[in-house]
Amino acid sequence: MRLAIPLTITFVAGMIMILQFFVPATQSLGESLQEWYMIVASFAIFLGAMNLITVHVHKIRFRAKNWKYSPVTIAGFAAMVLTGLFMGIETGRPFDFMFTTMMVPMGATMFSLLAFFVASAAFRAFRASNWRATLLLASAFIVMLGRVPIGSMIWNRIPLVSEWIMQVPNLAGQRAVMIGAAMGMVATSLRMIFGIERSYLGGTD
Amino acid sequence: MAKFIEKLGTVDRRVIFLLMALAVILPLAFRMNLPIPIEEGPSKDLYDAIEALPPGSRVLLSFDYDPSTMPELQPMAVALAQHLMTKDIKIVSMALWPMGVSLGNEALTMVGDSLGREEYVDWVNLGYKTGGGVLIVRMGSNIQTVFPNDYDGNPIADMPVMEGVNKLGDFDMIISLSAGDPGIPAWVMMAGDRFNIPIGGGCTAVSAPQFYPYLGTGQMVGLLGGLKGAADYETMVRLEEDDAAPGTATPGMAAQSVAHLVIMLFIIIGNIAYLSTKQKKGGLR
Amino acid sequence: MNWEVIGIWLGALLSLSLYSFLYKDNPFYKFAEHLFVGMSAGYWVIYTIMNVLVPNWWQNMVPPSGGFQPIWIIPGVLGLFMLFRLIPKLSSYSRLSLALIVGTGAGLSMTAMLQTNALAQVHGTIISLGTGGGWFDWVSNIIMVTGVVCGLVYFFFSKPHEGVMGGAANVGITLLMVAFGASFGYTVMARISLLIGQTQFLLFDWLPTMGINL
Amino acid sequence: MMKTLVVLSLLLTAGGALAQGGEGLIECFTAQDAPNDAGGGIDLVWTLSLDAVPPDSIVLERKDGDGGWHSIAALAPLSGRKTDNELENGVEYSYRLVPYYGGIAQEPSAEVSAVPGKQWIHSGRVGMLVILTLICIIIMYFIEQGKRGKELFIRRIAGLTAVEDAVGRATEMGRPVLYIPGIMDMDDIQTIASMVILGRVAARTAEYGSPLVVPTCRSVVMSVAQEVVKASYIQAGRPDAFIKENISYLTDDQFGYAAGVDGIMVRERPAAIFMLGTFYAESLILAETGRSVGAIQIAGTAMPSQIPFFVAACDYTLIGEELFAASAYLSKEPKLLGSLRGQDVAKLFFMVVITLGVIAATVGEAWEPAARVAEFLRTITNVE
Repeated sequence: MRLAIPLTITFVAGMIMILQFFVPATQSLGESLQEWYMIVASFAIFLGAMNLITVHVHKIRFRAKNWKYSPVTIAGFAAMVLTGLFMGIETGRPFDFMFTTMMVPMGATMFSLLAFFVASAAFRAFRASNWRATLLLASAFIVMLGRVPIGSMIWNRIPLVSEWIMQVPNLAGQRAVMIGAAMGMVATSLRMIFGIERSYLGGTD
Repeated sequence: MAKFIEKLGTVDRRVIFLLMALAVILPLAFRMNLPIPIEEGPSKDLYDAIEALPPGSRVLLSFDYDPSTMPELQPMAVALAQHLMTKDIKIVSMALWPMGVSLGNEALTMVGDSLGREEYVDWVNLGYKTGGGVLIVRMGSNIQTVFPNDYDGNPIADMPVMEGVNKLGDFDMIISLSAGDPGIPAWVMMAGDRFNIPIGGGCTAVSAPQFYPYLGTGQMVGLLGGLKGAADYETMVRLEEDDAAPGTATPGMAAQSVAHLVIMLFIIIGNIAYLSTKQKKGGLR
Repeated sequence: MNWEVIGIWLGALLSLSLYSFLYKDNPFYKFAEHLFVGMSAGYWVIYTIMNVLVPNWWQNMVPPSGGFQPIWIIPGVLGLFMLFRLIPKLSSYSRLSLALIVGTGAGLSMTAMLQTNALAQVHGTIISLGTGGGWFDWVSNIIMVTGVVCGLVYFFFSKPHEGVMGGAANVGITLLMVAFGASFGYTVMARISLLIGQTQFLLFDWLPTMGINL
Repeated sequence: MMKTLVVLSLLLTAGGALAQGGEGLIECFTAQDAPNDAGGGIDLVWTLSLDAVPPDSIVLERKDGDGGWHSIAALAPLSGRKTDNELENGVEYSYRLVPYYGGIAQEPSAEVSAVPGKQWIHSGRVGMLVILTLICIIIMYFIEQGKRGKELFIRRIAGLTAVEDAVGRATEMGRPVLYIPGIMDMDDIQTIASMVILGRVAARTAEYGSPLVVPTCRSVVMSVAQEVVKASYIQAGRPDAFIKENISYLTDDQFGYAAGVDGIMVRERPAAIFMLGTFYAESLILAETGRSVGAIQIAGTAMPSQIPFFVAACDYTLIGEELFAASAYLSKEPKLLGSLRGQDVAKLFFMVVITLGVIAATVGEAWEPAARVAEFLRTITNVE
């Protein structure tokens, strides 16, 4: 019965969180639990960091494919951790400098790749292969037109049509997805709390 | 020809990437002014309302936003400042949002310097005070009790720009660049409705529809909505003034339009190619 | 060369390296990617220590004002259990910490999801079909309500989609497709804005450092 | 809000009136225990007289144990409400308001008092509590039914039928299977659902013998994924084929993770890619890159904003709830099928509420009793 204690913890923690939502008197209990949970989850980051370093050291040692780039990862990691620990994280310190001049632009660049991928995905996927796909294509097309001045040059009602698509069919679709997904989430949570679903704990005992 | 069209349908996606990159880079690099049709509408209404003010009028410009909405609202601040200053209208600015002070200052200093307008004489920034609607009501009876000094701590009493301005009613127009609450609604309800001062404004594209009712009832004289509104305004100001400092909204909007066109063009090409292939194969039904 | 210029160059070179991936995988991308992964992992370690572990745990347990709060040993111990994964013999202790994380998450999302994703949406859909007044509003409201109901029918799993059910599910998935198309089209502008932002950085911040002023 | 406005506009028309003391100025000053809290709060509410000039500020004072008055807050003149917190439950507290004009205190208002206490049920959430209990009972009932061996049907879900093919294809081509569990932590239900599906996918890869690569964005997810995959390999009788290093952590950073996974895709060239869990903007970055290396892609998420991108770029997409149905579909375990049946009944319940509500609201425009039904349905689905 090695799973009994973890399953009990899951049950109690889950019940406290549900309880504090409905019973104001237990709110502080729920708040403390959330704080504990945050602390426990935060400790895990060391686990990940260790794993990342081990994997790359491993790669270097066994000269795995592309091992020459592994020192870059390790150096980047070490640079952030060491400057952060020993030189402070305030504005103007090396940690902050590296964050704003290197990490921020890299993140923004990866994010902006989406402009290209949106184009290639639209080109390939929006084909009028059947009437349903045609509807998808048409609604995407009209909404895109409605967002730029060109749209109203073609027909001054286009922005209105696009607004209507967003407010009526789009909203209806979103709502159906959300309500359905919520049922899936409630059921999954319920199975976790009552220990019906336990494969995440691993082990076969 | 048919073969060429079919080939287009399976074109390497890097071609698309290249065209997308060009669609964004070229309009920005060459500061492309895609003709933005200036139709009757809230943007034009605001422009016309300011156009109708005589030189020497006084306008209160309130910067009610923060850096997160800067891409949309900052170009408006610049274009408005430019329009007002070229028309020799005195600007008294303030902020209902703490971060709005420095953003407003940036715009006013930049435009003021390029047009040779002087702080304290042609414009002033009063800074930020908490309070929202209540603050506005109190400014209605006396501005100096609310803002004894400007954002830098200089007493506003002897500033030439404040001459004859004691309460909100002394302004000829109030313009709020608003990213949320407090913002346009507070100005409309607490200042516009109460003291009969024309209210103009600018807001993000997302929040624009909620202000349309004010335009319908005349509670607002005009409204700039999102990047499009900013680009409209830049275009209109530019028509008046050739040597004006370049704006960022118009090329941004041009890049948006061109990029959208490229994507839509590709969707059309993809479909033509798809349909012609299907026909040749005898159709899949 | 001052620090600001160095910063701009670092940002620009790394951005260009990442963009080169659009052509194909290459050493520049590999370098930037490995650097990004390493730096960001390091960043989050420091962020977690400085913004969670120190203020929310350590300073609660050992307040700077003095004293010691023994209750905070428990989350600390559970946190350490998490790290026991690294020691095969003790790794099963980590299940206790995991159980706490999963249980809290499950309880929290059960109420949150039911509230915002289900009830709020149901609440918003209970409208009078006549809201708005004109015939156009009637049509819109009917499409909205039918859309939500038929969309839900599509998500029925325990009944075959045949007959009336099948018809409704078909209407549902059709409407979902319209919604997905619209949602895609609506997002395009925001994505291009990001690219415009990065391009402006390269054109108007970086190029001028080489004396190229567009 | 409306009230304040009315008060305000009237106030302003009366401009020039003299400063007034609290008695005449402040009306309807009440104190009561703050509702729906854990105790320790008192709500104070007041309105200003319609025919007075608003004061520059109002100071709220509380009576101390020794009978003296102490200022606890200086308030904007039109605020009209304030909650005093961190009080002791069960003790009576008295308050009064003192208006200030130009820095000079005026006559204070009348005195009001209240006793703070905690509530055992949130009055704005009772409807939700009833509905939640109902849903839970329904789901538990059908899970029981499933356990008892009742025959339960499940409709075909295209994306899940393809799992087998995808893994098989990877084996034929001698390429790995890539599994991406989203970018959220283990407290996210979609991640949990993803871990359950990962177990099933791992059972297939163990059987077919193709390598399974799982890069994660969260440390806890990495360690759970290792456990889950290991368990599946042991169950399939292939513990030797389990390679722990293939399940690794990259970074907590959203786009750092996207960059890293893109790199893995172009270098490992997986033949099948699974993207199941919570995704944000990185969804399309991953899906398009996966597409470019020619992998079969099966994606699934309940994030409404990202589903369109998966639909556009992947071969199969599990939409919303289909993600949560996956574990039942793949395992055909009776209790999971039962749970799915329960979810269907819960959805039916909501469909009935919506339909009834809409009919009642529409009819209610002409016929009062129907309007009351609609109002009732709106109330129980409203959560504060």
